[in-house]
Amino acid sequence: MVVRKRAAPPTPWSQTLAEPKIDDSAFVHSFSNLIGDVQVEANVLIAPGTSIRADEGTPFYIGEGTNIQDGVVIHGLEKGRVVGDDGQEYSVWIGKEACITHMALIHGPAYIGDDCFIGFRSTIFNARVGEGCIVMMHALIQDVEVPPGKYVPSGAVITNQQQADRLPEVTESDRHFAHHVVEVNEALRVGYQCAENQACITPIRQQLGKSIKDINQSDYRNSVTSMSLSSNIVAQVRSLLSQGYSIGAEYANKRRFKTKSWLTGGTFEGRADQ
Amino acid sequence: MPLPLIQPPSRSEVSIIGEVIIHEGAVVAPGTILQAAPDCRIVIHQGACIGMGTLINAYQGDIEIKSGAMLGAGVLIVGQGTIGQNVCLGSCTTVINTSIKSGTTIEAGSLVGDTSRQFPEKESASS
Amino acid sequence: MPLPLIQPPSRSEVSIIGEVIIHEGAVVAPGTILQAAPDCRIVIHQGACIGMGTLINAYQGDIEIKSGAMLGAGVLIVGQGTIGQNVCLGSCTTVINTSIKSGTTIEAGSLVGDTSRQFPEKESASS
Repeated sequence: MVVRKRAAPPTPWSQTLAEPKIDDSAFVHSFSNLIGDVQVEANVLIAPGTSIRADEGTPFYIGEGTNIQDGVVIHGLEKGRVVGDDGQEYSVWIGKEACITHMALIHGPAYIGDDCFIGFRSTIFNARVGEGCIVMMHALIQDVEVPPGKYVPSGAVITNQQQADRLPEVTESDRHFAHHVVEVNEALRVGYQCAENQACITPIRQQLGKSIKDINQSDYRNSVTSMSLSSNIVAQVRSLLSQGYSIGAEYANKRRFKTKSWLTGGTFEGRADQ
Repeated sequence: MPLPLIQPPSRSEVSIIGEVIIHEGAVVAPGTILQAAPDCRIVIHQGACIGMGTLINAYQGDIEIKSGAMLGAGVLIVGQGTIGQNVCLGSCTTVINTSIKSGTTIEAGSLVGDTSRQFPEKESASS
Repeated sequence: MPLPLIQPPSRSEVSIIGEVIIHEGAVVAPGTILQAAPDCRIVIHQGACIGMGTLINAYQGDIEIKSGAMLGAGVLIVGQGTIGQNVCLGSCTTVINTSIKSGTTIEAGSLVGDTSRQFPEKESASS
């Protein structure tokens, strides 16, 4: 299990190089980005493609057993803090057993209570979401305090306190739905651990090579295969271009291949950025 | 509903976990994450085009992206299903446990296949 | 003939497939996919600005992005057509088989030129 953590880069607003504090039992996927003063408690799962950057607003707290799914972004404004359950000030506080699902954006100052569920692509910014709340997909919660145990349906935009107070209570079926999404992630967690274990991945890779050949389906639209060249040729072409040479191309149309079917593709000028 | 933001990918690589088959002619942009749970597969056919920062997560079944399908930036596909030929999914679309028929166009920021409880006072983005 | 190389700083994360012409003064952000089918072309003129994660797919004709056109992040352009001079396409816009006249501004998340079958329950934002 590779835990990749990095100190925050020195910025005009933070000269300290704080490092994340990660509990040994937490799983942080190596394809995630975790920097600055972030406290990660026991049994937290941080999936690939997440970006947790305490380089502007700090610190962040991620409570025990919480699930941070793929593509989640956690960041904070330089100003503005919330009070966590321990009485300290945080830029982002996420409680115990919470589930932050795919592509959610948690932007501090933000407080997310214990057992909360934040649905796909929802945004929490400058807000407190009380314990046990369920926020569904594509929702926006900003500048409000959502009382504990509320249900925020998909697509909702909650930006004033009256709206937040009128939200319905969470029902058993909502909880069931949320639980299912968490289960999905638990299944994938096995996959992550497998992928980081070489013995486990070899048979899959071999199978993969075989199955690519089985697909012969073609489509009128994009029958151009990618024109990749070997890295050697690319390197040579680049070095020629960088010396100021121009390159001309001539090619034959495959379908109309007969005499005089060669076409001239014009010349390419060398450019430093190519 | 405000459009969700496109996040620049935190990594420029493509992350592949589990049984993922990408046909040679398919294009996959940087920052894409393709992961299949055990006993599930993701198959991306020739000529499919997967936009930047897309996330595909197969669970309890396979996800198939047919030839000529175009997925805009930041698309999220979860569960199982087939994205048909020449389907055009607008950027920031979320597809949950749903198949999309060939030739369909989905507007950017749509939410497809969400079976959670709706609240009366809201405009439904889609279902 | 091994020679010292100048490392390419940009363009490394832009996938270009088929006949794509990018004029010198144009800017193409990372994560972009430019894909032209056989006998089709994509031409990006000087001063055009292509946002992050944009996906352009030319088929059955050419796609031309005229000078000064600005495409936001996550724009999708499919089929054929011309994006005129100084056109401003908001982020996440989808343009299908349509030309946009010079100087036009299109709101973010719009769907332009969709004549295909709609996904049943979707609301269309504009056209």
